[in-house]
Amino acid sequence: MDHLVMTSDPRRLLPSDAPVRLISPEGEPVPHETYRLPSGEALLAAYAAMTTARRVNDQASALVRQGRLAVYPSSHGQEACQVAAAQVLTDDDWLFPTYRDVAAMVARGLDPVEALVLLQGDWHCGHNPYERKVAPQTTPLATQLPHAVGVAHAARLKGEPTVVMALCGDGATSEGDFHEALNFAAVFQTPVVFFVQNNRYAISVPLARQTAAPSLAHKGVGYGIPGEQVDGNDLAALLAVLGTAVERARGGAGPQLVEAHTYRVQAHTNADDPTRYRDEAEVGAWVARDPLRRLGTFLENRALLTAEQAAALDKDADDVAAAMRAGLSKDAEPDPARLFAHVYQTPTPQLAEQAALVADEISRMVDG
Amino acid sequence: MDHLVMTSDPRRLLPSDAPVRLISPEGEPVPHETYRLPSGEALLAAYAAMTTARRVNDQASALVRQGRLAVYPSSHGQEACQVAAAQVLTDDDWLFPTYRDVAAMVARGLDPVEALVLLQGDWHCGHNPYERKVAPQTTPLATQLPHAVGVAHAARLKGEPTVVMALCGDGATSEGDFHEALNFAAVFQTPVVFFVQNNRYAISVPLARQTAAPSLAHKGVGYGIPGEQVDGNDLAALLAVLGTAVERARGGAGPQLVEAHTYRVQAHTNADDPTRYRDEAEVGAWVARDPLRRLGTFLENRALLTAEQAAALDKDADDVAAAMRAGLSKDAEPDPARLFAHVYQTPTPQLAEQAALVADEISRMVDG
Amino acid sequence: MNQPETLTMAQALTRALRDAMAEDESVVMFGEDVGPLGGVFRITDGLTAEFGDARCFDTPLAEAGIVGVAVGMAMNGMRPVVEMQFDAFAYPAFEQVVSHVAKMRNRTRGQVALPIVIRIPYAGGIGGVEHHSDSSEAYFAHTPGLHVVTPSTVADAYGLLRQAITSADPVIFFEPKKLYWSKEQAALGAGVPPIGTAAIRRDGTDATLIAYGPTVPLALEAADVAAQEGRSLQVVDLRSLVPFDDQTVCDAVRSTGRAVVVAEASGFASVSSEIVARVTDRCFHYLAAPIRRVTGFDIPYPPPKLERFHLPDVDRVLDAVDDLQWEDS
Amino acid sequence: MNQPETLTMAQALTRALRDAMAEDESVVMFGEDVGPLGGVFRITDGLTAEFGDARCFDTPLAEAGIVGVAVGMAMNGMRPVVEMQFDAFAYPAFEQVVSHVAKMRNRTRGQVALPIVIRIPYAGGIGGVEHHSDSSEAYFAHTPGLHVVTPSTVADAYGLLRQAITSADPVIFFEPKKLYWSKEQAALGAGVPPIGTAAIRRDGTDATLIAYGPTVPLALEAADVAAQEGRSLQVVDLRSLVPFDDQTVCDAVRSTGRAVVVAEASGFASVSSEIVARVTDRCFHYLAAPIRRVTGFDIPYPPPKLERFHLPDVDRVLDAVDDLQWEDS
Ligand SMILES: Cc1ncc(C[n+]2csc(CCOP(=O)(O)OP(=O)(O)O)c2C)c(N)n1
Ligand SMILES: Cc1ncc(C[n+]2csc(CCOP(=O)(O)OP(=O)(O)O)c2C)c(N)n1
Ligand SMILES: [Mg+2]
Ligand SMILES: [Mg+2]
Repeated sequence: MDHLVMTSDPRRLLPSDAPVRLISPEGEPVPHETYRLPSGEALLAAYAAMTTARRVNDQASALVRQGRLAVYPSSHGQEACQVAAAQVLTDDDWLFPTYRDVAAMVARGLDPVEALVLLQGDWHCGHNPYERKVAPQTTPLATQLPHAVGVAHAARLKGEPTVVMALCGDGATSEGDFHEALNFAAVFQTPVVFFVQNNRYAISVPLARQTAAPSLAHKGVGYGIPGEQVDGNDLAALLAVLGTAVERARGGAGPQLVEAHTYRVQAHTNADDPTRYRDEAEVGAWVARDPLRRLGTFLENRALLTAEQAAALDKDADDVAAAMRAGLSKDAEPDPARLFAHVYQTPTPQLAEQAALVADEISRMVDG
Repeated sequence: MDHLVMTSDPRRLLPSDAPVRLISPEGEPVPHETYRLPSGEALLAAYAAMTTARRVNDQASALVRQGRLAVYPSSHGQEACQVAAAQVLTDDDWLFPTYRDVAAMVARGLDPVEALVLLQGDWHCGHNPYERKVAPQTTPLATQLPHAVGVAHAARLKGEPTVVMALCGDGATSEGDFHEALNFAAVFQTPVVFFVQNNRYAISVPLARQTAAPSLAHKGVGYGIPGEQVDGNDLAALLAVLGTAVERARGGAGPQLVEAHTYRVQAHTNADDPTRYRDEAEVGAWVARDPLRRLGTFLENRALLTAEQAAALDKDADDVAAAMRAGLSKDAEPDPARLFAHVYQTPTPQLAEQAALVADEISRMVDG
Repeated sequence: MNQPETLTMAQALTRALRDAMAEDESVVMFGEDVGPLGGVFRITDGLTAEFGDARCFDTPLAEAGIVGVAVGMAMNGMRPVVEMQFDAFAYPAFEQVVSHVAKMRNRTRGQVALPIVIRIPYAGGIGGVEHHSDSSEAYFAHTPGLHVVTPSTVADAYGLLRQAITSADPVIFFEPKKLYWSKEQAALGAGVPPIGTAAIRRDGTDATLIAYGPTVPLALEAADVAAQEGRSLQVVDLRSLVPFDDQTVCDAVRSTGRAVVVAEASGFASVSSEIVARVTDRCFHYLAAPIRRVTGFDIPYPPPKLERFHLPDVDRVLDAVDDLQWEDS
Repeated sequence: MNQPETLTMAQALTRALRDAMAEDESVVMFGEDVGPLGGVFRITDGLTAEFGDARCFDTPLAEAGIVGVAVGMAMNGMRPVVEMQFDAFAYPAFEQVVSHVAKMRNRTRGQVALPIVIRIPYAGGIGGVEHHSDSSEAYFAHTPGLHVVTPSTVADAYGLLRQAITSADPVIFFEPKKLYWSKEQAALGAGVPPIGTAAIRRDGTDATLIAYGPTVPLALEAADVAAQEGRSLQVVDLRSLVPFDDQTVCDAVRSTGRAVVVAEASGFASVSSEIVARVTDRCFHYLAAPIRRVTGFDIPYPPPKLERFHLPDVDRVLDAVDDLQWEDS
């Protein structure tokens, strides 16, 4: 047509017809025409991180049951996604997690105790985001996605090689901010990988109420962004797909959208009651696709993971869990002066007055 | 893949590779494998409406130059879209226009003087939306799209055959509300046709800064909505594509996204200065693709439009323009009591007080 | 009218929705997780089962879309009630609320009314993490075209929600989260005054406490303590922020000559500022002292372990009362 | 510091952006139509030409995205200045502003600062159609974590914008549209007091007019007229709504004992309510009469042909002054 410029080839942008898979649920390798199985070494390292991730999840849930943590949205069953999101990044890169991505933060090197400060109720964010380039966990859904684009866009303007890994859930893709972020990134060819963990539920709302699209990865073409879908319980496939996306973005080819098909096998949080909206059979089918067991079987079958190695990994995970228990049992109350200290660089006169009022109340309590 | 349900076939949802065209810019018929040329009668009626639409646009712009209208965002050059959007609807259907769609409102039967009340500054909306099922024109971009979905969804719940035609521009597709509206409509299979007039500019911002997608119609697949693109200066193609989409929606097959490739040949509004951001050559190329001349040539070549008929249509358009001039020269000031009358069904005590203050001021002015 | 019974505010709200939906089939309820789950606070519990998925349904996760779709449904004859899951998650819908919900009737000179109820669980005191405890009423109360109400009792929860649903105008219905589980005996539907009317919850002669929503029980508690100390405090429950009941509030303040406004929201440019400003204007010569405010501080809502330092409490209210320039002090 | 020259407020704003961008290459400007067009009010005129499309650029049409991207850029070392095309078109960005721009520093205990300026052309008086004349400052002033400023003079337009850009905290910078073309002689950069400071624009002894942004020239005009009628009115220009300059404002009101707040925004739960509330609290025993307000009504902003009935004008201000219970009246 004379006056229409096709700015990008639509076919190139569509995802694979089926999610990329490199290891079957039974732990056997699956050949793929585009993506290669990562090295045994890489898979072993990933398995180690996944062992820890699982333990972090389950220890945190236990702490909730013991009343030492207020709430914990677990990524139990999604640990392959959590680990892959962190492991494909370099130290220069940034990770933008949601409330469900504590395990990914830990996989990137954060102390689990710092990563749990939000959910423990001490403060809104427990880590210094600049230390490991991990943004504060975001609760308002999809709002972190334009932030991720901004960090990446600034890096590009400064000539830095940063790639940003931006996480969100299937539910969050329905928010306007998802749309605006992907569109910005596409127009400016910003180095961001948008990684959707489609765990098939947004609290109680099933995927079919969230979208009628063939897959969430099909949203990419509408922005001129390549979309890809991957088996979210296959850590090998995740490393391959996300790794390719990150390197592609680092090379200047712009953003990518990756959807991982996985499942939230536990409740949304401890406050949730999943029996109201789904049945056990559905859950059971997904428990059988557990990512940890899948990779473990693969590695064992190929003698890449020995019994001693497995025991050592369990021991490491035990140590992490023990440190979490110890760290979270400290009962020191945060100082109320904190409330006023960081609203602005310098408190306004109004805040200074209010801080004084609280300080006075406290001193009277102490005195009285 | 065992656990992935493809909810719809992605290929079926992608638009044609090139915009649908049934009449060439030279006025010759173009064969198409899916869409058929409308009847000569239908095309003549459309041509008549387009003649009026053009005159409405140009008369309104003239009134701006004469200072009788504050501002007018003209759809000059986009009249084929304007007319098609209105003519494919039945009386049961609804039209959701933007600020640029006065001509479409007139094509649906509204008095141009009522349609211009917003731009004249008398009130925010000059017509009763229920009379012809034309929503108030919307200024905040894309915000009308979820309203359109709501009207259609309510109609479906009530078992009414309504289809809603929701208009927006290329720029508006970047807003979060566009995304949320399309997604809702897709999930609930709501009978809405989202009709994007891609006139290649959002004020000064060119399409390439708005999207990197192959076409805006490619956004459909990401919602599970079929997308189609059409030559926006070919009224025959527009009638065929939009008509099909409306009947499909009426039949219960859900929403559709239609993108018309057209061009804003004039300034955004009289306040704009397009020389700052585009050159005359680009504009000239599009003026040469004028939709009115194209259909006129086609009809004349086939003896479907005689010289007398053409003269009669011009005369009708003259009458409409004369009525506009007359209607807009009335200088009656709106009554200030209006300010308080419709904020709520019953004014709050606070508003009653404020209304009394203004009434008192006015009576003092009159007295004094 | 129903028999007196003992129930929680949450149950009363559920009943209001149920009764409204049973009475008028144009009433529809939708939002995030309001279907089979019954909402994260279970306010819509059982509605989908009783009325079907067309009358009470889950939507995609998109608040602007939810409110925008409600606008369209209201334009086409329905009475949508939508739930925003938490206060801060109503912000994505802000443009739809301010530019459309609040303006449609006025824009169309009364031809298009929008009988929409937007339910917002709000305020703190439940140990919620960031974004789950905002008191956002000022944003809406400042916006002309909206009614803004908030119950503090079980009876009002039922009565005000029923009124909101039948109202011809959009109502922002703020539900104080921490009172969801408060229990009370009430005959639902009986004797609830209309939207726009404040209520005197306790008589008193020395000073007036003006409160709404979550701070009403606090004000009553403070008045109890004050009574033990020999001071008689009157408590006014606003119930409706817009329209505002100038008459009741000003009569109350004139009767005591002293007042304290108690609200959880940050004080700056808030509903509490408005109360002080308008009551002072109308009662200036009756006032023995300036009207004081006990409000949340001008800080982002704190994390669970610090929220008690932020929230108004009995001591702070009584300190403010003590500051009202008593002759004997 | 520059030589005195005569220029418009719009030109002063352009110069502030230009000078800031020349001085610090981390300053970037973006938004809708701010590139080659120079913005619909031409405030960014020439910036893309001078600094290139990487430093001043057009974005897709998405305000939440614009502010959200600014958050990320600020997290990564830049100083973004973004333009919202008109007041009402900032509402789509409301969640980003309230839940992130305002909270990031506090959330991270000072580790992540967001030196962002959000420029919002606001208020009426230019015959704009619906959604083009909102006074939305209350929404932002009520939100802890933001600075909110608005100039009324050409010198302040330059000085406050320069300060906003170097501020370590986010600033909502409200530009009074109808003053864009106001002209003044000014030495840009000279003697502009810091954000947080109010200015006495006119001395007077009988009563104090408290104004900001578009109502400052109106207050001065009213003071002129009053002077002819023998009444001496002082005029305070707030300049900064947050932080609020209690000191200057209260000193002023104590010196006269009477005050009127003049603002365009609807009065209910607004910045003007706050001014009345806080100044009354601090100056109660100095006041001969309650502080009055002259504000926009509690209605959606009217269409062009009716806006003059809505906007505060000299007569209304003087009527309010007359109401301040003068002994001789
Ligand atoms: C803007 C916004 N709306 C609503 C919520 C409340 N909410 C918290 S989590 C959640 C579901 C999110 O689902 P999804 O994006 O799929 O992520 P998942 O929890 O499954 O990891 C909802 C509705 C929120 N946090 N933010
Ligand atoms: C939410 C919002 N942001 C900004 C604007 C200001 N504005 C008015 S028209 C326009 C351009 C719209 O472009 P497009 O959608 O392509 O429609 P067109 O004017 O080309 O018909 C802009 C930015 C607005 N009206 N609403
Ligand atoms: Mg999910
Ligand atoms: Mg356009």
